[in-house]
Amino acid sequence: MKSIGYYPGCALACSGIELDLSIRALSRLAGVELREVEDWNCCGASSAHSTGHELAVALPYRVLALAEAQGQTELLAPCASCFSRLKGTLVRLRRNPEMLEKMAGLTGRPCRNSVSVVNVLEYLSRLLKDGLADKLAAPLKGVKVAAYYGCLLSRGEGIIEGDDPENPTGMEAAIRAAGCEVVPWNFATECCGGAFSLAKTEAVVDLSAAILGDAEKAGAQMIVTGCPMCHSNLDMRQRAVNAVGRGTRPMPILYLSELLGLAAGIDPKTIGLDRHFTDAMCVVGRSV
Amino acid sequence: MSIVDAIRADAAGLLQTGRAKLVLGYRSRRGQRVPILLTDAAGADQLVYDAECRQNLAAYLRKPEVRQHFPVGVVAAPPVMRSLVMLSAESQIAADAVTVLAVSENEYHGALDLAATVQLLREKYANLAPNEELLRKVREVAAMSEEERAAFWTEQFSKCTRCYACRAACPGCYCQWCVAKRNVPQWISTADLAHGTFAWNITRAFHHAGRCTLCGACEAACPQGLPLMLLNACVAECVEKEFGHKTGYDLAEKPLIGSWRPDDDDGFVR
Amino acid sequence: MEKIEVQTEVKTENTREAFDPRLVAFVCNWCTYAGADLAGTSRLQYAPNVRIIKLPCTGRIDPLLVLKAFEGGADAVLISGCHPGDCHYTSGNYHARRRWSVFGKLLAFAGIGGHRLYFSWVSAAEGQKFADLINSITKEVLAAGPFDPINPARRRI
Amino acid sequence: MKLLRADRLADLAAALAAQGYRVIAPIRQGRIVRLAEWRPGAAIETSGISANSVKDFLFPRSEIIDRYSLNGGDFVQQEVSPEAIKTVVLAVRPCDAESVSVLDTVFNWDSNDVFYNARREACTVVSLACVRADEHCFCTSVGGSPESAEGADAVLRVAGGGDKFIFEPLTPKGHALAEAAGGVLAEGVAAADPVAEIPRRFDVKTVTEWLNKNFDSPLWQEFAAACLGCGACAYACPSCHCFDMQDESTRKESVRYRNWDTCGLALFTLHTSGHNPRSTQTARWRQRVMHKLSYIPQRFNLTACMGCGRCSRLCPNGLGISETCEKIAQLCKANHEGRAR
Amino acid sequence: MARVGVFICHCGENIARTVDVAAAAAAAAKFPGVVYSVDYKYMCSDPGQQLVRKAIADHKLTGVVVAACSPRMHETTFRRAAAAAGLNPYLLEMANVREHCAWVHSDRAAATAKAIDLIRAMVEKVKRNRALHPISVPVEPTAVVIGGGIAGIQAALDIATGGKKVVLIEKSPSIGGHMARLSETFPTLDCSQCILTPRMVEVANHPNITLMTYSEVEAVAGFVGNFEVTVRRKARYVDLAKCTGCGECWSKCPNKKIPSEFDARLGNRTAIYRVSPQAVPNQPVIDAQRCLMLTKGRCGVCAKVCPREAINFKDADELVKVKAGAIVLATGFELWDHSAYGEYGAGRIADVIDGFAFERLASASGPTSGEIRRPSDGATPKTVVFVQCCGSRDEKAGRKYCSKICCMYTAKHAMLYAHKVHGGRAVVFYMDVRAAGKGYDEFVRRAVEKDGAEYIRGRVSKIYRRSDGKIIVRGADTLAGTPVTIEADLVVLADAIVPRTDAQKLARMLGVAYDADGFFSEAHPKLRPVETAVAGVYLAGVCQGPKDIPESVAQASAAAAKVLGLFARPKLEREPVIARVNRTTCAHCRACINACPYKAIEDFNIVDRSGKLLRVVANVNEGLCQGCGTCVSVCRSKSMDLDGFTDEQVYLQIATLEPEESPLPARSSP
Repeated sequence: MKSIGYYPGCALACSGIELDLSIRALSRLAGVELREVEDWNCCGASSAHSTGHELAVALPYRVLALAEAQGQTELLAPCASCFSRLKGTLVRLRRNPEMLEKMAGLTGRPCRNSVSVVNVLEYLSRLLKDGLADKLAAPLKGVKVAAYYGCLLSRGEGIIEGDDPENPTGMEAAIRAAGCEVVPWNFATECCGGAFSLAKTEAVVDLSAAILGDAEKAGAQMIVTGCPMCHSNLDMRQRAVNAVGRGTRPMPILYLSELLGLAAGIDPKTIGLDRHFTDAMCVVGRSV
Repeated sequence: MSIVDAIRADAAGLLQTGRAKLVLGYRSRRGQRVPILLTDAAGADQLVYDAECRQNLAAYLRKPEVRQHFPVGVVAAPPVMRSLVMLSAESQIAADAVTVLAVSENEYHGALDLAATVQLLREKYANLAPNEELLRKVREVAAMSEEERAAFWTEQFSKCTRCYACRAACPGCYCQWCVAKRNVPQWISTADLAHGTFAWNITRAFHHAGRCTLCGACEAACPQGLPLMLLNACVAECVEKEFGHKTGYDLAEKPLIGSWRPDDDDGFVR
Repeated sequence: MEKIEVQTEVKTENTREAFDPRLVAFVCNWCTYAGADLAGTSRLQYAPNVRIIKLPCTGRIDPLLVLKAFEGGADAVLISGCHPGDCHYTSGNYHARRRWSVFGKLLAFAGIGGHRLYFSWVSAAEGQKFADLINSITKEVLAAGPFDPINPARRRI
Repeated sequence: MKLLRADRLADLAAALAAQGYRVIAPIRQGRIVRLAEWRPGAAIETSGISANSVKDFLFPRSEIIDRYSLNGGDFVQQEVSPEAIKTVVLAVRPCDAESVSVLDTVFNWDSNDVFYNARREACTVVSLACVRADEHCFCTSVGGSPESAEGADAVLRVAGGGDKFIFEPLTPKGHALAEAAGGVLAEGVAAADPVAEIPRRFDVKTVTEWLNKNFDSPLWQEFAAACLGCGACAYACPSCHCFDMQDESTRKESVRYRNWDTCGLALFTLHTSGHNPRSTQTARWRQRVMHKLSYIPQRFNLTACMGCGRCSRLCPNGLGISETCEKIAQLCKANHEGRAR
Repeated sequence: MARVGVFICHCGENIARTVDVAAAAAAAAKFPGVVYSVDYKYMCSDPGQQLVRKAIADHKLTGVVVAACSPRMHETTFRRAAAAAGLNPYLLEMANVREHCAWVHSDRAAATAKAIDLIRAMVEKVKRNRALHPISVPVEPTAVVIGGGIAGIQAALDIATGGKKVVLIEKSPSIGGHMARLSETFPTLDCSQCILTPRMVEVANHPNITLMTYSEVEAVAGFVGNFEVTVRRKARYVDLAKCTGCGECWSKCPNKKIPSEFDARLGNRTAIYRVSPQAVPNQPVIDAQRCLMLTKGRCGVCAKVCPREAINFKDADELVKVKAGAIVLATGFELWDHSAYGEYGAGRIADVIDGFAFERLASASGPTSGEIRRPSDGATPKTVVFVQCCGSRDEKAGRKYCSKICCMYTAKHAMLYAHKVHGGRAVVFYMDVRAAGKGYDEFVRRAVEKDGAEYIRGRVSKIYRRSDGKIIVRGADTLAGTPVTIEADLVVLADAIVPRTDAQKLARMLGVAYDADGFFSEAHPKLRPVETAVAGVYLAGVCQGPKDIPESVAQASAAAAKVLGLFARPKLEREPVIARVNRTTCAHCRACINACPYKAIEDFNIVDRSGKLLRVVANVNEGLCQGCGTCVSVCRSKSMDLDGFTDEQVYLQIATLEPEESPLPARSSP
């Protein structure tokens, strides 16, 4: 893999910037060029499909069409939500050629639907396979990690391939490669409250509390995730969780890419480890 | 070393070492390419090979006069190689009966046994370039109205004299008792009138379903210039489309007609 | 007796005016033949143009039989047997299906298809289906007209 | 003398057709030239040689020679009259014309074949002398020549460097034809162009002598090695005349066909017992050569090969009467020199 | 010259109403080869048959065509009549002018014309009929029963009691199968072992039964009446002839911590062990993978302590060939492995167990001597959740079918739990309760009403173990429309019933078909539910589809009855409609060999007097051929033909269907 198409989406510019930073850092290290889709637009995330069916397809379709037109065959969408929108659209259009035609008309951009969409877990495990694994000196040896998938990186027929939606294991190899230990726990695929972070905070707090709690009971020293929404909910809501008295000791929430970044010896700040709400620098023995 | 020199050297080698008691190859005669059956290494320098070599030498393997010289070497282009594999799959030749002098228009692959030949076919000749011209003609006929098609074939078959040059030239036609020879009952009229020629040519084409390697020997042999390859191509295309079947890439190949899958095409059934 | 002969004479005269299609049906003993029996016991009326030839199984129906029927002037041929999975001999009909899939396309390519060659699965329970089938085929062939003289397999005069 | 402009050959055909002749002439069909019924507008090929021969119209591939109809329980024989359509075969090669005399002989030597004779009677043969020949032609080796008129009712000779033909009627039929042609043929004088040079490949006498003595020669194995046993050569051969009889019947009637057959096919001599006296292709090829150049010469004192070269031309496997004869000739030469020394 | 008689039946008015039978008879009289043609009111009546018999004799008929009803109706009748008159029955054919003509057409002229055509076709066919003689195959009156569960046991006992020999082959060291592991059985709650053990002992002692435990079928050859079954007797390392089953060996065996398969791994066994105290034969076997002597070559304690020197470490597998006339498949089932359900803990939670584990917990002879204790810590569970349809009726898990017995045994489990743990709470998640069967629904009601089992209609979405050891079961109550979470101490999953993993291998050996789920296919779902499409092979028990004990037993007895019926006659008569090879013309392309649905065609070597191989050709095994004729159509050289439906017969039938005036060519070519 010399280069790959890159679709950051909105989250990676703000709340999920650590994901963006760490992926770029790792890619640089692995010598993979990230070719950002020019003139990309919003994937529609959780709002489009509640607005209109065709809109929800048209937005990702345009991105795919652009990528294809820009000669890309693979598109990395690190944000779990973007990924599920893009890949979901891809799959749907593959099953429904009429829709594909319609979209071409709607957006004025014909597309053979030839681009394949890659999520952050797939991407990272490929980097590891392609040699990144050898570059990992394991400073985090023995750290107990709870692998948290949430919904978008574990579910969706035809969207998530080659992993058991009820009992995913896609992240574990990567975590072990970083020298850490994966703890068995129960909530790897539980809902974190997702997009209700602001709309229905109490629900998010309740759900996140359960996840954090189970992780701690399982003896996890940190939670690793791949999804910006999960990350923000678990990372940002810990104070609120304490407030309702279901608190745990501060639990660092890392992106898998951050974890690998650290393992690869990349400076914590370059990958944004200092930007978390709940202190994450502690995992490298420092503190902000 | 040129392709031809390489073939000559290997042919001579086979005959000298006794790995083959006979080598089937091509020679040049009055500008034509015709088969030659070598039993003496000395004759190896008569061997030639180029795109003009159209006969499918595998057809000779049914001849008792040739079988008595087993093991034999056969100069074979990919379609002929496939015919050899087909013959082995249909238990007409033992695996050790032939050594293949595997050649293509621009490459010589040496003297191979059948297993190696299959390997070669799968690696290098898994997808032989389709004969565009032929496919175009097939489309043409397919595009005709049913009446036009019927008329077209009636016209074509009317030239057939039932000399069976097509049958003789085809390695797949190894039945000592061809259905065309059967007279109790007389399935296929022996006269060269419409019904006999239709029944013969259609039956011939169908009997090669999943067995024909589109080598073209039958059409090349037809003295009346019947477009037999149209029929062969029509069948071969259907066979590959419907059943993903490609003849001659597997020594343990199951006959296409005579096997089945529960999910076979059902669309044509009422 | 005279009357009958007159009848048959008229019936078999294949002019478009008095066209009486000749439909030859090759059916398996266990499903379609029994289905036709059921059509009988249920007194379902259908066109009298079909002549049934019984074979043990569709697996037995050699393409040469079909050619022979067309050679003899059949306007259409029907081949029918047990539904997939129901074959009395477990898989004869699967063998038949593949055979016909190829042979049917070849014949179509040679000018015999469309309204001349029909395949069907009719179970012993489908008397109605059999009757309907014969009626619809007869209708189609009537519309298509006599296969003579274009029938390329026909014994020419 | 009667002349015909080269570009008016078709007009000649038209004129004859108008006079009620079925005109057969060499006509291009796809990649090959065949003798076929001429239809207005069709161009007549004067170069090269047709894939089929005059034989097709005197002794067709399949001919109905008997007919029965069913009356109650028993069969009643029907009258089958031979088909004698007034036919002219136009612009065939001298070798083809010659072949007719062989057919005449074999169809009349023991009994007179009414079917053949009727067709023959109604058929006029117009040959066209050869100014060009190809590498397969060998008439000169079997006593023929590119300008031979034997067996022809009229001859066309190329003249004026190919821009006209000299039309030379030889028999009453030929003259009748000239009549029928009417204005298409113009009176005039012209010198025939030189005919084709056809080298003698072998001496047929020597070959025949060798054949008479060498039925059991091991060389037959080698001669026939490449033969795959089809009937192509025999069916194209102008003088091959073997046939087989087959009956075919319906509810009401039954016919007997006389179909071409050939010693090249394994079934030809197969006995009901399963025994086949000519069990190998070697034996079958030998029969073919022997029949033409040993048996018929012995019986009728004529050569049954016209040297048209069709067999060599269309055999995909490079067999042919000339090939075998040349091998034999060389052999004899070698032996002879051997003895001389 | 053929002398054919044509007999046209009026069938009262049935045929005569639409077909002018007199005209048809007159027309038939004119057919070539027909010497006698008559119509009669009721051809199948005694006088009618008499008419046929008499004509056969008087007119020396060589063939008969009866134009009447469908041959499916009366072919046998008339063929018997012909035979009675000394004419080979296969020289008689029927033209179906009732079902296929008179009853389906109204135009009298058209119907008559058609009838005449049908008769003509049959006349032409019958002219070419050959006298055929039923093929008789000798029958080896021994049955092989594969599988020693309750179905196999029942079948074996019934056949043996019927006076025929039986060889009962069981894979494990003891017969008894799953039923031996059950505690009580629904709906009567009688103790499984109390009713089963006597049967097991009876099998062991029955003079007509040869018991082959710890043995597996290696290969099957032959055909109905003449099977040859190759059995692998696995090395037991214990000489059953010497061993008395005293138990010295296993009590001294040092390797004591091997999870017992019989006890669903809840209890332990030794390396030399007895499957269960009730095992039959009641003698031990050495587990070669676990035995220190066999693995590491040191120990041998059992050999030292055995008073009868019955231990033989040199023992090896042996192959035994058994000749048999019939085979009964009773290979039973396995439970689907729920570890494939990630949401249910992927099999990693100790206190999430399957039905058999619960049976062992509840069984008096089980690892807890019948006390319900949970595996993880041996505590008595206060709350038990039972989940039905675990893997059944679940397309995602690849099984759409219902395992049929789970509803009942779950109710039983709930009941047993209530009886054993007073004040315990039993919750059952279900999709539907399927309790069709004598006393079944009453039984379920009892579990609910008397023993207070809580039934919740809904699927369980997640099961996990909380750090405090509670098993959290999350599901939905679709009746109340609310999510439910239950803090349980033990969860019992009613895992789906699946066929034995090696069942398909066996099926292929026998040529027996199996369905998409791997259960063996019966010959006909309604009318031949215990036979397979392979003659002489029968089905008993769950190997054919989920069943409870009484159904398995019933099917086993039915299979036994079929076997005894087959064995009733020393020879087996088969329809002589079979394929024949023309060895002269066969090109040995092997298309037929590949196509035959019955593996009835094999290679045949033609050798000369000196034994030198001349040619190889195809050969039809008369015992196996069922006469479908598929081989005939795949044969390119027409070297295969089918008696009763020969090419010639069919060809002539088709020929007769030509238009009457259809002429032959008048002109020659070109």
